[in-house]
Amino acid sequence: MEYIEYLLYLGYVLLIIGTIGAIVGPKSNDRFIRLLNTEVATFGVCFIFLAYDEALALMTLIAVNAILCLILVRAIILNAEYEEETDTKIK
Amino acid sequence: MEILDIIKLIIAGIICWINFVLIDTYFGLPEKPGVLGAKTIGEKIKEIGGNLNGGYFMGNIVCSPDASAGTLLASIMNYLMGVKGGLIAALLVWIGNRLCADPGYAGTIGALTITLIIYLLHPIIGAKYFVGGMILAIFSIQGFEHKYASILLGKIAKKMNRGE
Amino acid sequence: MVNIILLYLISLITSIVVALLLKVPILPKKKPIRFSFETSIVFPTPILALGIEAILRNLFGNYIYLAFIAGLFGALLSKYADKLFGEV
Amino acid sequence: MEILLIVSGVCCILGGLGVILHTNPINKIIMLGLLNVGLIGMIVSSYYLDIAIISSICEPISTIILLLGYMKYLTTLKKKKKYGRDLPILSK
Amino acid sequence: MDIIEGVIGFIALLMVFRIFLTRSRARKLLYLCCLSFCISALIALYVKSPMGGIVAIIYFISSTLTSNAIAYTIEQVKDIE
Repeated sequence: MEYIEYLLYLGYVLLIIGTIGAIVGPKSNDRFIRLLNTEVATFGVCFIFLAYDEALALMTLIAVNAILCLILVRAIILNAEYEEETDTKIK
Repeated sequence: MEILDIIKLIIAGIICWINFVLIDTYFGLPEKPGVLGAKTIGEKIKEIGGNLNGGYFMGNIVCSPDASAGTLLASIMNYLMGVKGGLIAALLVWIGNRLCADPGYAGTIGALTITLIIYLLHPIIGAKYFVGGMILAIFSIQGFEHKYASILLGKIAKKMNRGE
Repeated sequence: MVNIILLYLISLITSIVVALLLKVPILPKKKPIRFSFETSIVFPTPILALGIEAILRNLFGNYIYLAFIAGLFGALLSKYADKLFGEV
Repeated sequence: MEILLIVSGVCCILGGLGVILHTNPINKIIMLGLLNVGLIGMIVSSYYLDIAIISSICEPISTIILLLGYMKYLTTLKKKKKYGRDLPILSK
Repeated sequence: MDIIEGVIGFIALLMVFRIFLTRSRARKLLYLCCLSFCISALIALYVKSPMGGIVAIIYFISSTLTSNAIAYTIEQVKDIE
């Protein structure tokens, strides 16, 4: 029985590590590094789905995670290109 | 009983090591990096004092599945399904090689030779020991110490006139 | 035991015959054979045929006509491998 | 205790810590691959083999997407730093 | 506790620690490839059915694709930096 608890605690630990790392992690003001830190939280959620034996939810989360990364990375790249205008306005 | 297992494991490890190093060196892995990624690893191994051809050999192992992958997967399928598993593993390794932009000779021949060896040594050393032996072999090359492993591979490549 | 070896031989021979019909070269033309991506009768065709035959035999049992089908698929796969996996 | 369970558990924890602690994005992506290894080990240890196949196919896809994104991100940053504030007139 | 799974598990743990501790990226890739060998063997020894063998092969090829992509990116990024 303790096997399921280990999975659950592992999922919680990864979630906590991922969120704390995404917010106050080293060099996390850089957008791409913050995206990579949020990936850890996604894997934490995967472990919790595995602990509750949610087979279908785990499969869709893993599949959607790839597409989510695509969209977020595209958004970060486009933002990095057009970021220059916002700096001049603020100054 | 434990001692017998360990002896069988070490013998299987040596057989696997000889099998996949010879086949890889014969099929020209240390000569030139098959993929761009192998060049990085080769130069990095040269930086820490190893041999460049040995570095290309290790880079090719990382980047495209070759005789080491063929040996491991064929011994896995032999352990699970017997001789016909080895043939299925050879087919799947050829497909994997083609996905990784590799002509596929080394992986497939490695799979077939280890299937033959396991079929010959069937009563003495079981297929399970070959799986562990292959892990020991790849650990001795990639996991244990990179500098001396690449120097050794460079010597073997020079002896089989593959490495300059 | 003899039956299994017979099946393997049948699939091997059919794949070689079909590959000859499809004009697959016996040895790849580009000279350092170990770096060439061309498929030839010697290298991938028998291995593909035996692999596919082993899969079919494992799934559906030991039938003679499965060996013929496996040989055919092996030759076809080796002939059109470049289109399937992209010419390098 | 199953060996696969211990190995993939340690692999997950160290992978998760590694993603946070390493600063270079490529090191982070390698640690992400390590984390994925732990996830696949856990999925196989609870006998969901089809999910393990789908997860192991999706792993290289997401890694390649992140790597391509990082390369493009780096080139745009380097191009912006080279030109600094006053972009060449053509592109303004 | 089977001796073979013990040896493979020990090597896998050693690889995980070495990946976490080494500094250079190329050597991390070498350890990642060795770890992928170990995990593929562990999967095959854990699931004793032929489907486990297929999962081990697919996992191993996808892991090789990942480390191939990372090595290619390290080469590209080295020119930019």
